[in-house]
Amino acid sequence: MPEIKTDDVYIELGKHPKAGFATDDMILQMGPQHPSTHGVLRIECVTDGEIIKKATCHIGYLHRCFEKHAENVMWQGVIPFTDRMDYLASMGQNFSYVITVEKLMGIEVPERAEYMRVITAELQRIASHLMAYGTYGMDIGAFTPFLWAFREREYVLDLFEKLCGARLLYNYMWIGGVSHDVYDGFAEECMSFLDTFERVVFEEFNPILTYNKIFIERTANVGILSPELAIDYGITGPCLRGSGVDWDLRRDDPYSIYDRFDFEVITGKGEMGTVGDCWDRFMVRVLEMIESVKIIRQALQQMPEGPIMNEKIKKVIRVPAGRVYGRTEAPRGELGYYLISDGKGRGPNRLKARSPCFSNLSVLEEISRGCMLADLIAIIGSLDIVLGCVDR
Amino acid sequence: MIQAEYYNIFVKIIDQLAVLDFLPPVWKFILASVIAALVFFHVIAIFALVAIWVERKVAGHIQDRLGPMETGWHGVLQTLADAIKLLIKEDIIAGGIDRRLFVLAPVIVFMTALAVFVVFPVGENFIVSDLNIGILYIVAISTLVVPGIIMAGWSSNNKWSLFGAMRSAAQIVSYEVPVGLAIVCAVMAAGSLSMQTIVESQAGGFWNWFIFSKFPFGFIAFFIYFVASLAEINRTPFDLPEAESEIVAGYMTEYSGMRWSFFFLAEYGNMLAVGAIATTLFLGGWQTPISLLSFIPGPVWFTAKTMFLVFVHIWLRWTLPRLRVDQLMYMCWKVLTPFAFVSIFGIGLWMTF
Amino acid sequence: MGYIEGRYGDNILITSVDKIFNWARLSSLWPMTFGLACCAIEMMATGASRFDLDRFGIMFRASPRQSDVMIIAGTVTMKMSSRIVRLYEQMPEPKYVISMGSCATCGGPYWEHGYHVLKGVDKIIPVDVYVPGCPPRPEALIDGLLELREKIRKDTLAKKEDKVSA
Amino acid sequence: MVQGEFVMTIEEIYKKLRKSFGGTILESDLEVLEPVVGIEPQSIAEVSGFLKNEPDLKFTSLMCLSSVDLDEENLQVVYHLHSMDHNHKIILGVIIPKNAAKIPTVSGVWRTANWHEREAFDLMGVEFEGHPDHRRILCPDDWEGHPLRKDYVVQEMYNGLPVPYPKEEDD
Amino acid sequence: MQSVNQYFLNIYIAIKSVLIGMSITFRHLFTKSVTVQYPRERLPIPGTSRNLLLNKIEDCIGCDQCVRVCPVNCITMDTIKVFPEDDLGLASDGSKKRLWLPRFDIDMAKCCYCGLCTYPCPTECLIMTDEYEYATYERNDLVFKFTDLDPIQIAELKEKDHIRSMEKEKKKLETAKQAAAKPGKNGGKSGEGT
Repeated sequence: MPEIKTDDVYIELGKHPKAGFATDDMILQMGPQHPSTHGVLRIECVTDGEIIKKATCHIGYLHRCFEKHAENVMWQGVIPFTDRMDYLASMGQNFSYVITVEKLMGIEVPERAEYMRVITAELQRIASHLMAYGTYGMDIGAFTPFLWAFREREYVLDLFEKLCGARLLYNYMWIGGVSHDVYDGFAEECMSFLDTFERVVFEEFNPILTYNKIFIERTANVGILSPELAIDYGITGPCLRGSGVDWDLRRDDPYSIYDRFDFEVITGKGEMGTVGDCWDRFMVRVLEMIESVKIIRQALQQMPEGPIMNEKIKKVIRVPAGRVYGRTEAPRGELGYYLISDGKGRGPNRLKARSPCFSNLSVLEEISRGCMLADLIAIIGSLDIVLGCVDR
Repeated sequence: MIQAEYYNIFVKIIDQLAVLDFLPPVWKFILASVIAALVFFHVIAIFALVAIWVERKVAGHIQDRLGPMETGWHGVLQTLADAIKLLIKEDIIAGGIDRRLFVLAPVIVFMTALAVFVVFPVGENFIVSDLNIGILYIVAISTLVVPGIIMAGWSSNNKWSLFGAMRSAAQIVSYEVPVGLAIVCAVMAAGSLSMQTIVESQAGGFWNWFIFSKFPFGFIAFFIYFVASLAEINRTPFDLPEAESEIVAGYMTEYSGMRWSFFFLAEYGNMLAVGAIATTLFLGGWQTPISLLSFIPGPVWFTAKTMFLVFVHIWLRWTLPRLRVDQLMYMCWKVLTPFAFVSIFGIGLWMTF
Repeated sequence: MGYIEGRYGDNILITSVDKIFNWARLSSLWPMTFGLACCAIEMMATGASRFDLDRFGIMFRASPRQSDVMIIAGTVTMKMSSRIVRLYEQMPEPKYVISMGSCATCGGPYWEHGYHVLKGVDKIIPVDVYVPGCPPRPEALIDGLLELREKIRKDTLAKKEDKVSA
Repeated sequence: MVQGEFVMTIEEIYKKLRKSFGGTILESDLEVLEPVVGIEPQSIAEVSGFLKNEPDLKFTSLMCLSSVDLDEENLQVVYHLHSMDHNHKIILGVIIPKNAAKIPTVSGVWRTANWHEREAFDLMGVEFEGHPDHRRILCPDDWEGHPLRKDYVVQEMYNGLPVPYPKEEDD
Repeated sequence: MQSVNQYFLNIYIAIKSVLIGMSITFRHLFTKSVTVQYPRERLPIPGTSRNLLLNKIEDCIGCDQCVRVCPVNCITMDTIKVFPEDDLGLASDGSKKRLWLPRFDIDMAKCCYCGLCTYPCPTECLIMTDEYEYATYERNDLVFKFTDLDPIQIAELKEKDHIRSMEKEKKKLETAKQAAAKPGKNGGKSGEGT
């Protein structure tokens, strides 16, 4: 189905609309409260009937002043606030903040804590991608996959709750280690979840949505993002890999102990349409969940015994003066913290959070020009933005 | 083809009632049709309540949850509570709304859902009024929905409703063509427009039903009719007019309280109507599939088949995603209509030899 | 509710009509999908299969016109407050508000340095039930909804001269 | 993604920049954990254009653009650049006075800078000349002051709503 | 345009994927539901779960650790030094209690349930219970007051504390005066004092 561009249609007819019947473009406010803007995002689209000419995003409806808080709170007090930045993947947020501070302090994290961090980060990636899978199904109109995805996600949340006490915002990774050790039944429960989960993805999730012809019709060749444009707009994570760029921080700029696990980086191959369309981004997320399952299995086997917290960490944390930029592969992309500490304060002097969704969303205006209203919803869903992460 | 005089059942009752002899015959007929209308209104209203409850329970179990449980045993009173609550809800008519059209729209939409039930042959002689142009009447009435929906969309003075109304107008009007052609197939096979004679011509075992007789074309006509009628009543995968994730609530965005529940009842009334038409045309109305089971009365068969089709509607809703507007049009004009012509041609050939 | 509201004292007719109307209102509370932040995810989890909200007859409606209760799930910021007031006004009359989570109740973790955060949604709209938690567990949200159902059960059409209006 | 024949260290890039831009690249110590290369405010656009298009540098992706409140009288805008082809990083720092915080935009070179610069303007008050759509991105358009500055005082009311937390008067 | 067999292939794939989808959902009609009917059945809450904060006030020695570590400052605590005559008994870890606690309230509406306050507590008296059903109609019911002194005792203590601080004030004045008087001899080194 070639994309319909309104102006070419009129030009083909030999006359521009303004000449004959004086039609005007309708400015449609997909307001902050809309069922499928994944939170509070206002999109002002100039539409000509169903076809969107220009869609500008208005964000800031969930700006919760994260950076101001980071300047007024103690070192370990910032972790609950990083949780709330991307509330669907709070383990990933803690992980990059904690890595940045440890890089500046130059301290070592015990082996067992490193393994615990990788396991929980990958479990969180599965939960976050399940959420992306479910809401994308709901945006396209299928309600059942959303509830099945949540059913699987509840099992992951149970694991987290038994581990660190909270369902959604964990405050689990601390500076120098992790807060809770593994409870005894964790490995067995985790393995049983991984086995059933892998079967469910291939037997239920893929046939009902991913390879459903209507879903393919709705998402293939829609919102095509070329690799150069993606890099230029600072897109990272599954959206970048969907456009065929083979870039994953866990392998190309390894942090923590990711270099000990072998896993494959999934990139979009244009299986159902062109490379870099909505379907590719969606498919990358689904297959990434399977890669995460592999990583967790390896990590569970290799996990050594030992302490979970670096001994040198006392109640009050001293961080030397300096500047450092640490980044990790959060489920939605590269999450980086630029930390400036002046050595004497009880908290960071300045903490700039480079959130993945902020850049991922900025490309929406570029790739949604000339698409239909239903495609705009599909493109927003495929970018998988979380407004807490966009507005910080 | 027997052309017996099928009276409306109520006309027979009123004829026997001697006490009403002082009324001139015209008034008797009017009284009979008023009673018939009331009876059918309640049949549909009660069916709609049951259908909403069935939909929520089936949706629940498909999604591994339980559906309404708290109000009454297994949530049986749930839709009753919804209806009462909607009755006592404040009825908002906002500033910019064009009052007359806004009020008229739900009436029209609900009226068309009701008016269609007049000609359904529920049983042997259990029919409200057997028009000899029954099926033509149905097709005519079911197109009346479009102005109603456009009125609703335009008068709500809301961009989302306008979107919903335009989409639904385009969808219903363009899917009239495959529906009409599929009906033509059945009518050709039956030889008459009156619904009773169509059902009569499918007598004998289930192999005489139009879905199975004249093998490939009958089934193709049924399939086309079923898919096109899904689009007629805006059900998934064609529920673009009130696509919850795209255009907030389509043409129903500005409606609240009892007015909105008219649209809601009309949707379920239409579901029943479309199920009933499909059973009458293709699944042999009140005919028994096997002569052994003929002791079960006609209406039971009719309602069983219709309920099965309604279940398939619900089942489809919770399985399939939604089509885009241009794919919707592609499917109507490039897939359903050509195949409808093929099946008409096929049945025509089949009838000549 | 128009004519008979607050016109007659407590009598047999009013109490029995109350019972039916309140039962109808509380057993079909339709919330408006109004997810702002992390609490919205827990609200969705409550609507999902494990803690099924459909059991209580709660169906999420997209448009404010068809919803009775507005669950403020997340942080209310200054930029968003005018929108919330407008949405609240668009809802038909017997409407209730549940302030879910610490952020909606009083600004939560952002009360001290959050310059852009509104310190509590009760500054712009009247709130019926406060559900504590950050984010509240799905069971806590259901407990809040049950609390709201109790409040509706005690609602009455009779004249309210002695009782302070809810 | 070719792993890059040779990964250029900071010193080599720094010497290369000094060679082609001379004075505008300021002195900066390179022994610190992550050295920041100082740049003259006016020439940031050409330097970044050079860094992006130079074949053996190819800094195609701007990782992060942050604005820092250094001390009482000047701000600093920090650019973290990264090359995906050669997998090496560089950090540019531009110091600008607080009262005349003007700096040319780089959104022509990397389009991700468009939103990052709007955010820097919104929170820190750094004006970017030549920016295509120079509006606030996070705070509402009629918000007073730039919140991330150290000397920022929260405004009392914002269209009828009290901004700071009401002080309880109880004992 | 599409070639003819692509046209028929599309139709075939469409019908096949719709039927596969329907078969899966039909199977789910008969799988057991995972719903936990909350008011009747309840999920077991793990021990480490973080919900309502509780402070066993008799153990609390008023060490102010939790107030300092809380990122949200939602714990407000007033302490009054113990007077020589009354004795407060021993805290659970054997150390003598030396502070009255007229006011120790945690504003659970501000709290972010991060649990940072339960770690530094020396006597383990501040713990997170698994109680989560405390939705209220009033915002102020969410401020939990843990002090075990009734208002009269608090007033008494305050007033005694006031007297004591007045005496200390007076003592300081005299010492300052003596200090001022003493250096009169060697050139007033400590200046006016007070």
